[in-house]
Amino acid sequence: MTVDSMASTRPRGDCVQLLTPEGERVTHPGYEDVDFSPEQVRGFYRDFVLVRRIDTEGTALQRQGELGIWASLLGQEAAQVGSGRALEPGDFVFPTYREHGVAWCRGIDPVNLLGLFRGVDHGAWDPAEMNFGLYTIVIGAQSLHATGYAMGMQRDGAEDAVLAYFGDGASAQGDVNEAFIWAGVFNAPIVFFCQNNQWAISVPLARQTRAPLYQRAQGFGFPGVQVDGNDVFAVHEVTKRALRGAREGNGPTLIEAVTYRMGPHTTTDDPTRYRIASEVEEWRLKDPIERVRVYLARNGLADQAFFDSVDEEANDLAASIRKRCIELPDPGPMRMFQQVYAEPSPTLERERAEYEEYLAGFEGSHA
Amino acid sequence: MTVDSMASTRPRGDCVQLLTPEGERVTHPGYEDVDFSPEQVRGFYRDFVLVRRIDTEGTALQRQGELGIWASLLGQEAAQVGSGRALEPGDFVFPTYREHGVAWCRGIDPVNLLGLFRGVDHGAWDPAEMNFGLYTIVIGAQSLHATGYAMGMQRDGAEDAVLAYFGDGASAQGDVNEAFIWAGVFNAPIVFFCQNNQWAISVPLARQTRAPLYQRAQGFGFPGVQVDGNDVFAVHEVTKRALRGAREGNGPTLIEAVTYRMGPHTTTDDPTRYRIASEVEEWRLKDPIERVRVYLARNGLADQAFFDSVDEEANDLAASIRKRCIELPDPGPMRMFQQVYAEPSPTLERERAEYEEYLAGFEGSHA
Amino acid sequence: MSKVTLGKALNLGLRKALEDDPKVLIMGEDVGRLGGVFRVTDGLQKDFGEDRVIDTPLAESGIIGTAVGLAMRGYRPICEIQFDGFVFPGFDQIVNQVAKLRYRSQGRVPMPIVIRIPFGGGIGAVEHHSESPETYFAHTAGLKVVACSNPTDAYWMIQQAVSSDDPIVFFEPKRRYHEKADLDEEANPYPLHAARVLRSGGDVTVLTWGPSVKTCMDAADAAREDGHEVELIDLRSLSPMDLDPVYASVERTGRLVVVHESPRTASLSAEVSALVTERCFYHLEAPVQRVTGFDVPYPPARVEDGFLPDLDRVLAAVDHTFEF
Amino acid sequence: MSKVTLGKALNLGLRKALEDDPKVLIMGEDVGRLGGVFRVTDGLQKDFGEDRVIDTPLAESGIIGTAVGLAMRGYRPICEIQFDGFVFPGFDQIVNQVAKLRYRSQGRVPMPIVIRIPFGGGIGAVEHHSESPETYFAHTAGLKVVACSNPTDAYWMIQQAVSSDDPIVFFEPKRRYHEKADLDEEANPYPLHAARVLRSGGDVTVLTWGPSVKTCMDAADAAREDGHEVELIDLRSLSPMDLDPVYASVERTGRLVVVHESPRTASLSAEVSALVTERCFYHLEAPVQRVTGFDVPYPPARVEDGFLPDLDRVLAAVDHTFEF
Ligand SMILES: Cc1ncc(C[n+]2csc(CCOP(=O)(O)OP(=O)(O)O)c2C)c(N)n1
Ligand SMILES: Cc1ncc(C[n+]2csc(CCOP(=O)(O)OP(=O)(O)O)c2C)c(N)n1
Ligand SMILES: [Mg+2]
Ligand SMILES: [Mg+2]
Repeated sequence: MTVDSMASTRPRGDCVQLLTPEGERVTHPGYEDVDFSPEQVRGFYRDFVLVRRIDTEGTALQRQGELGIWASLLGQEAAQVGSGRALEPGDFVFPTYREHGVAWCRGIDPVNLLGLFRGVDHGAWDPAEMNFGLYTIVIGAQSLHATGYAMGMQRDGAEDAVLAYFGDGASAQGDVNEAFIWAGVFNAPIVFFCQNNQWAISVPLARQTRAPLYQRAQGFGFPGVQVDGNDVFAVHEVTKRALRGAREGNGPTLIEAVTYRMGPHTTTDDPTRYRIASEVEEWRLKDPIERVRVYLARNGLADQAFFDSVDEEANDLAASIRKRCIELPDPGPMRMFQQVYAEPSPTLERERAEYEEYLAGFEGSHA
Repeated sequence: MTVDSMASTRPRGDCVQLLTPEGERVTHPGYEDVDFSPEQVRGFYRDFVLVRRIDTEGTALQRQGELGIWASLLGQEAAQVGSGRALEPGDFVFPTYREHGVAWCRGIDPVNLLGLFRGVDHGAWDPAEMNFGLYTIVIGAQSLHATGYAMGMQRDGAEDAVLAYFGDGASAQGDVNEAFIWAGVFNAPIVFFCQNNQWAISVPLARQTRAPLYQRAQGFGFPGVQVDGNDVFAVHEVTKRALRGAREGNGPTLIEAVTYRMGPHTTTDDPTRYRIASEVEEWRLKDPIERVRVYLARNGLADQAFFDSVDEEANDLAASIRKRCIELPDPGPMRMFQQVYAEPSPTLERERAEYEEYLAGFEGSHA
Repeated sequence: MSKVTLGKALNLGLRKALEDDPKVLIMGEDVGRLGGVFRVTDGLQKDFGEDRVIDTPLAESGIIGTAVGLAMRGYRPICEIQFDGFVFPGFDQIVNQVAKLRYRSQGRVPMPIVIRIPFGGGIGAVEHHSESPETYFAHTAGLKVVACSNPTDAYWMIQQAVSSDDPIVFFEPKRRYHEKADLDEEANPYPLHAARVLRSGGDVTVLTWGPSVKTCMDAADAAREDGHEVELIDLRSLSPMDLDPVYASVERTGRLVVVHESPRTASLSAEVSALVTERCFYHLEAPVQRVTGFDVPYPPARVEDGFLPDLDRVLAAVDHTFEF
Repeated sequence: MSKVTLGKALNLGLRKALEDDPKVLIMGEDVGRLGGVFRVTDGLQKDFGEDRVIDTPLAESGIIGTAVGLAMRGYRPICEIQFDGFVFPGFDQIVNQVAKLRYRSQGRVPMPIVIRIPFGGGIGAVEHHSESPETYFAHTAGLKVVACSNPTDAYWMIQQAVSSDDPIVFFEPKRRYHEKADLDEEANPYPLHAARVLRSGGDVTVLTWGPSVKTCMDAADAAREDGHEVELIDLRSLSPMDLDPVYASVERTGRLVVVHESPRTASLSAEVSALVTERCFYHLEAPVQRVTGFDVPYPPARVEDGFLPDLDRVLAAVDHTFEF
């Protein structure tokens, strides 16, 4: 290069990993003291199995025509559960459309995730009640909402933080970068959690950024951390520290969780058109669940009965979701006119009334 | 901080300076070989005086009601002339609305800058002929045009580069950050030249970024250089190297030229409302012209006759600009309908015809 | 009662809103220390602090997007867009988020955001500083849109907008900021979403809003000299539109002229024309006339007098309604 | 002559455009390797290379903004917006730059950019994937706007749009991508900015575009059974609008129904109503009827059948024109 070169970038070794794909517990500089209780690890495992089951059920329901589309989180369970379980009750989450695992950690009834994909609603939970925003489809938009919400917490003097999710593709959107500016300038209590699953539909990471994503933060004046996104221990600890930092007034952190979208972008996507099978196979060896299972088994922290009981719980959950999904009431056409405004609009009232009258005409004719 | 801290940021000493405010020639690591011929330095001085005179005339014309508004470059002469004179003929410039000094270097007749501020046009030169884009008022928008243009050069196999100007305020816009993404990902031959004049109207730099601006580049995967923007030697050399790097296929560079807006944001602004006089005074001591004058005089590179002749040239230029500004023809109302489209639009044709007829009615009534 | 400018009336209204509800915030470029480029927020940061009157980074999507988050947290942000042409970098957040979040959440997430936009031409400005983008917002379901035209309305409407639980795009006629009128701070405010008959007349109805109200008032005076009594209506609320007074008027006059600065194609005057024709089909003596900006980008300042609807063009349209 | 889908016809048209002019580029999210989420650009990157069919980063302002720069450099970019609702992050670049650069430069800077947008509902999608934003663009001076409705038009119109020196927003009826028809690649193409009478009839005129053309064709069949002969016109060019065939038709039928999916307020049907009423004031037997989307955000998929103009609503409007 002909002008001052970039300051040295972090070595690859900076990616925080505490549990290898082989289920071996390792450490990382600065993370020597980290400890997880057997109960906690069994909890992660249970979350994993249930969340993966919810996801499989989503895909199955779509195949059977019960959902219009489904966005699978397959492969991203550790990134989502690890971060989701790091939340304190007062923290607030801003998800994309793929955060089923985080939703699970926040206590959202999985069937409430399905309405959007079934087309009966645009989001069925109360964000203020669950401290979990609605799924956001316009890529990156929620990053600014998250930052504004964090600025609100600041003004309230709350000791809470915001956790904002987005993808590797989203990192290219103006909104996400503006959110970095805002969060930095206002020292907002927010953690940006980027699930770098390597793909934005068919577009690989290299098309979204020239530098590793976690390094983006530094140029905006706050720390960026890269973490093995398939390692629930590392994700959990890194997120916990970042959230704590935010709560304590240290401002934002960007976490890049390096993971992989094992399935298609959504059920309408055909990933064989743009990526090779060997890449997927390589990542299958890094499966987030398998390594925790091995860790539990090898260290005698869980027995077969435990694994069986989790599987059984998953079966029950799947059956319940399926049943309740199919029973979701259809909203009916008049839903269209509801909650457009808080205070009535005469224009809309007239349209509603005319349409109601028009529909009534049919009833008459069928009578 | 509770999570991995930022990589160390550049020390202040990294800001490239080759000529002190006192007119003393200094060096900077990596810049030991840099040399400027006496002719070149006299050329910078001449540019400075003429450009400042154009600017003073702009302000005067506005005060006298000949311009609607004027955006002064006072204090930014070295940033603009230093970078503008680093351009090769095939390079292409994307300016904001304040790059009168760069326009001068590109050979734009100064009177052509006035049309926009007088309200007779939106820009009077041909970008393709002058290799200098039209002034852009929507903050940051031109950064993406510049990147696209550079991608075009790339596709043409041209050995040219783009020089894209923007301000410290603009660095907060999504568009500018998207331009960084694009330029990085496509390795576009572009130099981003940020004139950090410390203010975006009344908003100080600290409200636009938490980290020094030149550091932004690193997170996008290309080098950032900070330069004393009031030092024409440093600006010229840094820009020349960055442009050369771009032409040679090394991709983008961000240059942050640290300078100061000595005047109001525009003639309608009153900076006493938001900044203190002592700050302005401090920067007056760093005047870009004075240090070159001292350098020339002290080293016997110019005599009084030279300084006098430049002043005289400036007087003549000012008189010519003033005269031709006042004589700029008014476009007349039908201008409104011209060049909206390349191929005629019947809708617009009808509106035009009706309006023409309407105007003709008046002529009749006055006859 | 005191005489104040429209700009000062807005300033007083904003001050009142900040006083009345600690959740109200003001945010935008240069709104704090400087008090806004038009001084509409003058003195407010000094009195309410930097946490409530926030100078933001220079990014409109950021302004609107963070306001959405603040609203979710229970705040009531008032965003200032510096000039009409600069609302577009924030357009996605307005159209896809501000307008849709209540609907998306089935009413659970209210969006009490006000987006103030100084609009319209006639100030001799450079590009992007003179536009009338109201149509984009009125066409967007989920938003409400209003435009004030005088100090009293400015004072009350801004307060009503702030206390509404719906997102409101609030247009301010920038070339009228300095016009003075009596401000009655004790009066009973007129409803926010109601049109107002400013002048009664039986021959022809003129409907307009924002900066053109004064133009049309002058035109009404001139029309009287020509023997035509104009009924002048200030639309005030552009979405939803309150056309009942217009229907009632047209049923009497049989003639309607709609006047606005925004380009004509698919503008609000088209909607008014469609609705009035539908509703008053048998009463219309002439097709609805439209006096508007042309379908061109806003022209250079020395050409804008031709672009803007002026007294003569309004009068010509009024006259034309009698030629059918 | 071969039977091809509308999507395939676009693909063939784009291929032709790439072949005919080396300056033509395609850019957008997933347009390369994947061939677009609707496969409209299938195979083009393979055949024309990554420099001409460009998978971009995920940022619409970036797509449009860099296209502007490429156009300034002499290229002719075709930008794909993945779905209608995602055009808004690029709206500022479209409205303030693409639409205005020719005007700003007094004709020196041409903007031969095509912005392709799959639009409209009826595919059971989640939010933002079913909208009809054509009004925003038709209201914007400096842009031209077209919508195709069948394979032959798709094939020719995309090529005509690419060779136009004006910026064109090109709407594609996404729920019709899979509908097949004969494609005559040798035919003389119909002019890009002309409306087309698809079916003659003397009783009532129906004007529509894009995905509703088929709906209205079906309605015309049904109306015939009710004894009403419909003259059906495909508007095709939404800006500028070619209303001469509509005026001519309404002068014969005295009745007009305009059908589109976008919300109603200040939409193109309002403009049509205003213009037709002005021009055909003495010919109209009934006020212009509008069958449109409602003034609500696009509803959840299981509700969209109520939102979208369907055969019954068109028929009801047709019938209504006979009640005056
Ligand atoms: C503004 C916008 N543009 C385009 C899309 C279409 N789209 C949906 S998901 C997606 C890719 C997102 O990639 P990434 O951010 O990496 O998240 P991931 O899907 O991998 O979780 C795209 C382009 C969109 N939803 N919003
Ligand atoms: C999108 C947009 N928003 C707001 C403005 C109004 N405005 C004009 S100049 C300016 C400040 C620009 O600051 P900076 O980028 O530092 O450039 P400088 O004026 O200091 O040269 C603002 C806010 C604008 N022109 N465009
Ligand atoms: Mg991804
Ligand atoms: Mg500045």
